[in-house]
Amino acid sequence: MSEIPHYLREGFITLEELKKAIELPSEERLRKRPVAIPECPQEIPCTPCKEICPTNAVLMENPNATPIVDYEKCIGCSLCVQICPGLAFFMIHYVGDKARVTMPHELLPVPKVGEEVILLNRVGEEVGRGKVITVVPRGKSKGDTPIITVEMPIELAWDVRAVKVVRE
Amino acid sequence: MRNKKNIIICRCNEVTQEEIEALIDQGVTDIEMIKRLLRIGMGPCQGRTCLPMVISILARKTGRRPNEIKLPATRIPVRPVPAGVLVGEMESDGNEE
Amino acid sequence: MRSEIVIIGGGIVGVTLAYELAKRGEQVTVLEKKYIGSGSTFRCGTGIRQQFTDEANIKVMKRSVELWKKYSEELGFPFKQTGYLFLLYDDEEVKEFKKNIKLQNRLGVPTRLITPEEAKEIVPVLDTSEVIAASWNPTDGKADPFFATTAFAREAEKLGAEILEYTEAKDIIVEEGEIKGVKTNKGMIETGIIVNAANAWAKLINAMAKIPIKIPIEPYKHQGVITQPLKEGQINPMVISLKYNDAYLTQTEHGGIIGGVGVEYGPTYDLTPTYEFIREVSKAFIKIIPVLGELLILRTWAGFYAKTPDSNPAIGRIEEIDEFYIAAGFSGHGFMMAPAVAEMLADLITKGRTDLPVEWYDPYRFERGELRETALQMG
Amino acid sequence: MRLTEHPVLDFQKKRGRKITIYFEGQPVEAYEGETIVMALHAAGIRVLGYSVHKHRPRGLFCAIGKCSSCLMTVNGIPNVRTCITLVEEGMDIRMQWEKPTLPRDAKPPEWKEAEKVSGDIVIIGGGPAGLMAAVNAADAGAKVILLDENPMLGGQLVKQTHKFFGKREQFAGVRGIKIAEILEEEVRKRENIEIFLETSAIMLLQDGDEKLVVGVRKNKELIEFRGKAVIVATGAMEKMIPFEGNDLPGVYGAGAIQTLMNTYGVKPGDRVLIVGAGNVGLILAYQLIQAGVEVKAIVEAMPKIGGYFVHAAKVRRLGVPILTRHTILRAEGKEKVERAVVAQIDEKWRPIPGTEKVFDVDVIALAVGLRPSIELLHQVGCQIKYVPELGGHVVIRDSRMETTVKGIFVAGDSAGIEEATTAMLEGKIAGIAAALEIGIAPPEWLKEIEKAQKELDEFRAGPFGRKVLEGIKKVVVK
Repeated sequence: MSEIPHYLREGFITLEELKKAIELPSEERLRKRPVAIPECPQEIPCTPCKEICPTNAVLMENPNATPIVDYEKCIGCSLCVQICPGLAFFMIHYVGDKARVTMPHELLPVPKVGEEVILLNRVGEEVGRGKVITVVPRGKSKGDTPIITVEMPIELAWDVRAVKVVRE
Repeated sequence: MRNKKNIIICRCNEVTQEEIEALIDQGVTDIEMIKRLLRIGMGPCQGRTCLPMVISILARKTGRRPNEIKLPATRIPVRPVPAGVLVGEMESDGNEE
Repeated sequence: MRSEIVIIGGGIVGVTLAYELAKRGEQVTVLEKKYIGSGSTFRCGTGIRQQFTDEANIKVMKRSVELWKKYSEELGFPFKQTGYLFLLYDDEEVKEFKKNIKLQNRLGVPTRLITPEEAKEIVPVLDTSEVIAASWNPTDGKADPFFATTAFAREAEKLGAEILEYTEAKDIIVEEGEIKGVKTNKGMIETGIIVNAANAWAKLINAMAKIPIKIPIEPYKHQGVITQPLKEGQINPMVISLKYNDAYLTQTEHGGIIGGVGVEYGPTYDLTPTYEFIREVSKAFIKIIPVLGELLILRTWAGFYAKTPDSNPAIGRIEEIDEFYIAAGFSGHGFMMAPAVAEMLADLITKGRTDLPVEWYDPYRFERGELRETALQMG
Repeated sequence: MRLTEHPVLDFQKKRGRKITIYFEGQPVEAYEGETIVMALHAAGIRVLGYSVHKHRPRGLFCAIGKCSSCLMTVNGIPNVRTCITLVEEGMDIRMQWEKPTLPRDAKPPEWKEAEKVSGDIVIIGGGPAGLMAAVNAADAGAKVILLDENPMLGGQLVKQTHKFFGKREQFAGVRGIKIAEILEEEVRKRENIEIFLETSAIMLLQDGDEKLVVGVRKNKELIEFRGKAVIVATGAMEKMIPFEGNDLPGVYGAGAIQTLMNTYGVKPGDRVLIVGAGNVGLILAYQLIQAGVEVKAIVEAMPKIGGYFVHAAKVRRLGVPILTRHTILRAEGKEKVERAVVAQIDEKWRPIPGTEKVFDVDVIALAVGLRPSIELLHQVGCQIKYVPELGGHVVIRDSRMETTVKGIFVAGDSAGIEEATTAMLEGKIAGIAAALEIGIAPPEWLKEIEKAQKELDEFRAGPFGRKVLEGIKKVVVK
């Protein structure tokens, strides 16, 4: 029983578990440009992220291996976020005292650029508010999934993985 | 904790878990006999919903492995068909005058 | 192990015989290669009729109905005298049935010829537009093969009989004309008396005992069908139409319409249900009762008619082997006849005689070339 | 309630002409092309009738014509499966309270010979396995007959709004609904594939040297399909589990809920509890949220999530709790589900007293696993075996998907519960193998089989595939 990883008991991954699965990018790298973060610790037969990456930054030994991003090769294009069938890819970019987190958003309504949204962590708790700064609508997404980039306080960058759009 | 009278195993003939277990406790452990005594799997769903549950109850109560319990035969037609269709009746609304 | 009497075959004949013998104080064991009733009994059409065309069968069936009635009350299983209704379509048929009715009446069976209107009163959903008369005996009936067989088996066991399921007779040991025992897949059973009640498999048992006479019993595939359940009481009697492929149908206790037609294959041990049957039975059902066309057919299945050349069973003692009895080859009538056959045979085994006309079923008649008038083979 | 907007699907375009049907004499709005049950559900009608003995309320359960929960009297005809019967203007729909009676009169029957259709290969089932089998068998030179009991091709793909895993050449990153469209187009553009929709196979028989598949179209017409080989790709059926009130209207199979909301755009309810955290349960939770339905929780009896972690993460971050080592005790409610009571279980799967939790829900979704639909294979005499790793009883087969009855092949979930991706690969293998066996495909097609087998091996190389491989070892001969 003790062999069952926490993420399979609970359905979400903690930052500590994530750090065991992948090495996180350095702060320097996070400030340079957006960088792709796969939250995909389980071996499943799936390769679109590797196949779509224009710079071969996604490393995967075999189709069942978990993806590892070569942060130096990653150009922050977001194609992996768009294509990932598990909606498990995110991008993080530190800009000043803010972080910009790019994430898939397959719900209605899709927020508009400039709209304020409620930030949700990995268990759906509201942890703050952020501002949508870019939207790739479904029609333009390579994976049929709208993706949004949300600006938020930098300390929330490793917590927020979804948003709630509230409109009157 | 659970009221087995209220757990329906066979929807078609409304057979409860309690009835099945009582029968097994009486020593009826042949699925063919259970089927006939309780009419499990003999309704319009042809056993699709209930038989796996009956097999697992039987396995659990008798200590047999599920693969030791023979699946009752699948008969034609494998889904219910109106008799009129089987004779190639012309398309019609049936009994309306 | 040892048993005074071993019955091979745990169908209705085997278990009713075990019951009768146990009642007479005999120590008896039934061998059944699967579970009781699994051979042909649970696959039968449920009908019990006295409307036969010869004296012996009418007498035997009259006694059988008395016993069905008695035992259903004593042992508590459903048997209902809901009658048999033969639909007749032409003068020739009516003439033939009038003759039969006369014989049946003489022997105390109250069959009568009724009008199509009367038939429709009995079964309102009938299409009687082609029917000119019907032969109606309200004392014929039907029973649930499953509950009847298990009730007889349970009662036999209470009286000390052993019923061994999943126990298959593999060989019969005969030394100098005397039975010593039966080899089974579960070991040897010593016995001095064997009854072959294996019906469709009777020839295999006869071969094991090397009986020196020819008793031609061959398995023929017959199929049955059941529809979705309907409100009870809509088709009470067994309805028969010889014109439409020897069709028979009635409503079961559970509400489904059960029946069959005379589509026959064989000799064969194959039990695969056929497309031909399911279509033919549907056609016949709809001809007899057009609204059945709307009903869902839920299942078909196959069983055996263990047929003899004259469609009468072989019942009696085989003299050359001490002691070997046979009650097999029922040609589709095993279920309905079983209680009378059991009584007849139990008397024969224990007293050496019976009041019922067992000579009609003489197993030697084939060897002698003395076939009986063919029994009306019908559900 | 009907869905008007959806992040992935567009129902406004799909809906047919608005018509009126009558439930117990009251008018109900319906759209052509939808089934009776869907229209009733959209109007808030959950109770479809009452059971005959204990008079328990009965509602939808499987939504694919396999259980007996939705039988109603339609235009005077009793026991109609309303989940697969399309609405028609003015239809008179009645609940059943007891076993039906027969009407006194009926039109005398008119006899007609069954329509006869012949080909080289008859494929039963137009899901991912059947479609790939059809495309490959046709390309290998065979005249193919493809039948499916649904009004549309694609099988379960038509309800799958999520994107598929695997490699991109195997449609990874593409939504199931889109894959269905692509495969359908491939099938439709091949002239040597003849398609029969709304056609159920009711028996599979050997007929001389040929196979006979007896089909019924629209529950009305009898058709005899003959071919030299048959591929059975009939998919799977949902499992049911025993708990109190498990027959209460509102206890639905996961597939039924997907049919409601993703095929017909009908909201299954407002608040849902899901039983089972395998892929089906997890995906269903996400789809419900997409349809604007609140998912109260997912309960899972195992100590861990059985489906892909990424599917779990998707719903967790939207606030859905997943309770592992929990089971459903009972569904409560008078006529339909009003509450679900769950409890934690111990190592011996017994509920732990005092751990009960009550959820106010109007739908309980069962996603407790699938089992292969093997009825036709069992009926025709293929050897079967119980293999839990593959979901239950499956047929013995060889590495080219041929069963123990020569000329009868199997592919997809009916060969063992797996993924749409593996179903497609198995379909390809079966399609080519059948064409080779009947002497139509040139021998070089063998290479294509080998290629598909290699891809299957690759797909199954991970931890999820390993379990399946254990099962496959038990049923593959040669």
